[in-house]
Amino acid sequence: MTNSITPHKKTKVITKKLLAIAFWILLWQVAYTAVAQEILIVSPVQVITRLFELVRLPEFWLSTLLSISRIMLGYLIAVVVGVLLAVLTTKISFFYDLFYPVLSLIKAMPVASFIILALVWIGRDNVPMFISFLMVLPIVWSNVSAGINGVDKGLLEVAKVFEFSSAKTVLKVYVPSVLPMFLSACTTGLGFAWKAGISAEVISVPEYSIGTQLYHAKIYIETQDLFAWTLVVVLLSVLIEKMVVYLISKFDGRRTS
Amino acid sequence: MTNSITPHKKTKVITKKLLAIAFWILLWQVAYTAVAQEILIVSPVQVITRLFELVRLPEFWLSTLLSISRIMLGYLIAVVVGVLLAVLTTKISFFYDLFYPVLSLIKAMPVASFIILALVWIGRDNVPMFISFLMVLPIVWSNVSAGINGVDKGLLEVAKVFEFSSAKTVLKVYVPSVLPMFLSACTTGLGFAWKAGISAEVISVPEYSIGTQLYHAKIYIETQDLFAWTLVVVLLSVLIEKMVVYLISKFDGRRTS
Amino acid sequence: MIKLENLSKSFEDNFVIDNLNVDFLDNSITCVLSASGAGKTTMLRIISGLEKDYLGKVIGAGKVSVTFQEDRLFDWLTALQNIEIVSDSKTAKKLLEQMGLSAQADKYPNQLSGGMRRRISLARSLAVQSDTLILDEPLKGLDVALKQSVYSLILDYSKGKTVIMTTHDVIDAVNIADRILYFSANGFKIEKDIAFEIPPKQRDEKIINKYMEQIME
Amino acid sequence: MIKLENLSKSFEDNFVIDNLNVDFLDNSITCVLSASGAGKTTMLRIISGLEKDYLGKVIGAGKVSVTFQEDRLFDWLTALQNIEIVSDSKTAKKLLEQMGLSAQADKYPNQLSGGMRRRISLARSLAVQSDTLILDEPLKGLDVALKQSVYSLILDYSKGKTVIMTTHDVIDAVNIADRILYFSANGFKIEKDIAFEIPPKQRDEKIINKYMEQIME
Amino acid sequence: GNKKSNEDKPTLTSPPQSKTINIATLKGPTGMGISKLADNAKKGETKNKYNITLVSAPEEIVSMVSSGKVDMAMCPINLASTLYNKTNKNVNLLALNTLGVLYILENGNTINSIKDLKGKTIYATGQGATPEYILKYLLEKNGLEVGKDVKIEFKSEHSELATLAATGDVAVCMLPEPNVSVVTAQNKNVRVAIDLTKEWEKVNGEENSLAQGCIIVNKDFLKDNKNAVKAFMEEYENSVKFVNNNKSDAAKLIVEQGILPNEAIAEKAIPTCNIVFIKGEDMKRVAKVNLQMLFDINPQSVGKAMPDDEFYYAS
Ligand SMILES: Nc1ncnc2c1ncn2[C@@H]1O[C@H](COP(=O)(O)OP(=O)(O)OP(=O)(O)O)[C@@H](O)[C@H]1O
Ligand SMILES: Nc1ncnc2c1ncn2[C@@H]1O[C@H](COP(=O)(O)OP(=O)(O)OP(=O)(O)O)[C@@H](O)[C@H]1O
Ligand SMILES: [Mg+2]
Ligand SMILES: [Mg+2]
Repeated sequence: MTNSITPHKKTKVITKKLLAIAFWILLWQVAYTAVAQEILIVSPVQVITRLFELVRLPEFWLSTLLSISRIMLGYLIAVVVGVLLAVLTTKISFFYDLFYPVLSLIKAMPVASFIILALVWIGRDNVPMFISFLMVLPIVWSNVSAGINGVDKGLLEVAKVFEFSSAKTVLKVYVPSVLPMFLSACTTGLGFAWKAGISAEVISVPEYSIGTQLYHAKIYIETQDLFAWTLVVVLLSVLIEKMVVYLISKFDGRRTS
Repeated sequence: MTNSITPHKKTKVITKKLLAIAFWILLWQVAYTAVAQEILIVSPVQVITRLFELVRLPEFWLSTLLSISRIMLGYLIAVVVGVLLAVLTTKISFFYDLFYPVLSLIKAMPVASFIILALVWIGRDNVPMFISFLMVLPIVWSNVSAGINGVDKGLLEVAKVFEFSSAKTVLKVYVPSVLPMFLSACTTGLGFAWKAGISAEVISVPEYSIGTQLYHAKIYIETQDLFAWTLVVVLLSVLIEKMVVYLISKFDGRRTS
Repeated sequence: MIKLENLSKSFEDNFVIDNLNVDFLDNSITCVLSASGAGKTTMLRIISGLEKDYLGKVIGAGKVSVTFQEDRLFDWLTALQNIEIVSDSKTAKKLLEQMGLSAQADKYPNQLSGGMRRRISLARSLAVQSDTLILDEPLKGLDVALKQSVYSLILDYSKGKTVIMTTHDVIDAVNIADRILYFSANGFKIEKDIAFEIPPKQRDEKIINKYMEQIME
Repeated sequence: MIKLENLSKSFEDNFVIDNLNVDFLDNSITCVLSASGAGKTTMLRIISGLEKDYLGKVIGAGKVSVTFQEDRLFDWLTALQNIEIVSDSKTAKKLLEQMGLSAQADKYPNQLSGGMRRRISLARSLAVQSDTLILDEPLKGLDVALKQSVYSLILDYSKGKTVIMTTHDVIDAVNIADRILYFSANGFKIEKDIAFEIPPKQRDEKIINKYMEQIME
Repeated sequence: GNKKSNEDKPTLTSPPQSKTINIATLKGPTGMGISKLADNAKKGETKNKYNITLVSAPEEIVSMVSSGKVDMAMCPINLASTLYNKTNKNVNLLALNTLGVLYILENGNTINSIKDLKGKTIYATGQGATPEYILKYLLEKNGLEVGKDVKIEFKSEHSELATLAATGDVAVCMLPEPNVSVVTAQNKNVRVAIDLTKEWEKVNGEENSLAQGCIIVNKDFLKDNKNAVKAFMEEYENSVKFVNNNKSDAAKLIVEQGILPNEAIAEKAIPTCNIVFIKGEDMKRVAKVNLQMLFDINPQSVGKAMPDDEFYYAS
């Protein structure tokens, strides 16, 4: 029941996580040995080696930073817009009716369907941002909506009786109640923003971007590069996810358990 | 407080929905008129006309049915596997540690990174299914995990004291509690399965598929076809979503409100 | 004064409250008694402005403060924060002390006993300035010794307010009520309306026993 | 017989229960009284097997049935279904009737009054066959008349069981207890241990008053 | 309409003949010929100013051309025709810049002509698109019946098939440049067995070669900037010549500009990419043969109609 984690426990937790990762790397190595075709699959060591070569290039940092800024901007806008839409559509049924078709469209419309329009209207440089945005928006929207609808009616009555201002009701009742679902949307959405954003970069190939690097690795069958850049994408996603979780938990009115 | 909806109310609800759709179609028409370039955007009427032409072709039905079966198979497997993984990873921390890296990978890995491996190993006909699967899995997994973690501890103690069998605990405590989040994952996931599955079809171009049709529409700049097939995708997604919601609500131990 | 005029309330065609007319006097504590399920909570919710779908009129409730029948604490706030959310910190700390919970100030609701949670819920409603104080079984789950101190707390914080309180324990009523209303289970009709002459604080054991008998008749 | 041997339980280094030794006899109702927050619920949870992190031993509890201090009903089940979930339909219907809730069989918990929910929670624990019956303030929120009928219900369903019940109302205890244990708020030590000779069902008003006095000393 | 030409650009400060031309080009073979010009433009050694955008997907060409974001674009010839048909004849064909880039690769040494393909399975990409039509056309013209004499197995992506070819998992395949260079560089056992451009010329005559890439221009832009376009044509022709004659220097430029990422591959691919500059009547004749072939197989692939003579820019 103690909330503080002892240093001993912490090392144990980290050890377990590292063991899990070691297991998967081992499996990867086994697959590599079994396939024995470096064009299809390269070894973990090769990828790490390549990664260490890459990080020495200024291009690596330029591509990475530009991709991060593009994708995270789309992500952030989606989180903000998603929360606003969730509030509007759960509180005013008119907006729900109005936006439901849009939500359906955004969720199901394949990128191929609107890429030309997006390129014309939004511009090729903004397309990755826009596509990350479209990916994250429905996740945040639907999770926050579910969270808002699930807020304890009893506590809302408390807020009403004690004449909480709207701001206070939001901050003290809604935010803490919706937070777990919001957080879940933020973390799932973050991974998806990366996936979609990088894919869009593969299409629009901005001068410096991770997607461009992946595109080149793919068509020139540089499997080592392909794996290394993929690793970069996944690591960045995990890293930023940890940051987002940390930042949101700072705003948390709840206890962190 | 009455749960039954009177016929009058029902027509009103439907009218409001139709009005919302009418509003968006109007907006589309305005955009069409403003842009006045049929290579970029076609009118609602043209799309409907084209759709009516398409449905007369046997190819339409073949493509649609094959796409549905591919994508829905990937979706269903993802839902099943996602629920199983959620149970495993929430109940046994060892599995959480083990699968967390995989989840991160699946969430963030761009399609370009593994499409060649997937095409070679899984085969072009199965790639759309596989990619739908990868899209839906993390959504179901994380939502159901959150749902399981959010089950009322008090009710679990009731189940324990009254010696509910595991099956009964799952059916009577977990299922009704997790259902709203599961449902939300199913509906969000369904849209995404379509989006990702069709995109994969655009890449892998199976002989008959909606994605192949989109691909052709795209390379031959048949904007009318592009819009018509997109409409098919979105309509199918909404339709199947309604079916899924209906089916799940049948299993619901809760009241339908 | 709060006036209920021709108040009726139904759930699914079943009239729980059927044409109720009653006044609650200012600066006085009215204890409401009835069988379980008669309609006490329903009436209190209407007065608190939490039910919209009723017939008749509620006049003069002013600013209302409520102890709900369930505790309704914020799980993510400590005992102290649960009171501070409606009042200033000084009042909150004082009430917490008066409730004998100073040691529990920083505990979360799920770390407290049932009676402790109840006291915090009560303290929250006492912490705010209000015209009307609605207390729905505020003493539920408190032991006898505690009740005595909570009685005087309620009396202290009731000054100048219209207080309506429910309880199932007649002892509570004779200890702090200025008036007792007993309602029927059928249509929530007033069956007994007893006003006590001697103010609560001046009642000794003898008077309390007398009033007890008066009710029990 | 349930034996607690050297039972200790702490929350964050604060020992709520400090080396408790006590036996609860078979086929007998023990009422546990104490100040709010002393440790009653904690002890009952240990006996029910819901707390793992304690020192000492709990022997002989057998199959346990519990009325929790909070109602803990399934919101998505009707009143009847909430009892049927632990028993057969016949027993559930019978208990619902005995609790005076036949008319509410198909209502959901959020459509019921507080006292009604409490009765369903109690009915649920009475509906199962068990060796031990743990009742944590089962009579909370019930009116006096109801309590009388619920007393005899509890007595009926207690036959052959070891029953441990908490309450804050001494009247409940003298009406149905074979033995009263009064615990201190500090370390949960037994302060009073009173066994009543006359079985509950045979007690008339005089005897009840006598027992009341005996406790109040 | 896409009337948005460059009047609003700050051309006033430049000498009157110095016009900024916005050009979009696909990465890969179609873009290679412009590398020298781009380099010169950067150094300010060109008559016009050039603003060159590299794109990876044909839909970007569509979007940029139709929205008027670029004045010229380098793209597949059938896309040019389709755009012409779909934009109310608002684009003109300036020149052909790439001949065939399709090759049959073999892991082994048994195939030297189309006839040798009899009884084999050819792995290919581009189903329902130009590559399929060209392959089928040539097989037919050589008396091989698809499905009976030869089997064609389609793969989804160039890079997928290239990977399979590089791993040696497919024996015979058809790929375009630069994938051909990539594969032969990765796997020494794979060799170029048949040059489909040569085979095409055997069927249609050398003067009517297989053409795959071209340059198009926005018609309004052309009308207003005849001189600038003329200057471009000269500068571009020189650039093509330079690239073909100075392979290693050109390869450097190609990589510098991001058209291809690897110098070795670029140098290897320059000759096989058949970079050319064909304009005027020659262009018209060659383009027509090619478009007619596509039109006969699938009218959709050229935009449902053969473009009329207005399509072809007569310098
Ligand atoms: N939301 C609802 N839907 C249907 N019936 C309801 C609802 N709320 C209350 N009732 C019914 O109204 C009646 C009165 O309930 P109420 O809670 O007011 O009783 P009460 O006098 O407060 O009882 P208790 O002493 O047990 O708290 C009950 O029969 C209850 O079933
Ligand atoms: N999870 C917990 N974490 C920390 N402290 C706890 C926890 N549960 C109970 N306590 C503390 O243990 C003590 C005993 O609580 P318990 O619920 O057993 O009291 P109780 O005798 O049942 O009181 P009541 O009559 O009010 O129900 C209280 O001081 C309470 O704050
Ligand atoms: Mg009530
Ligand atoms: Mg307790």
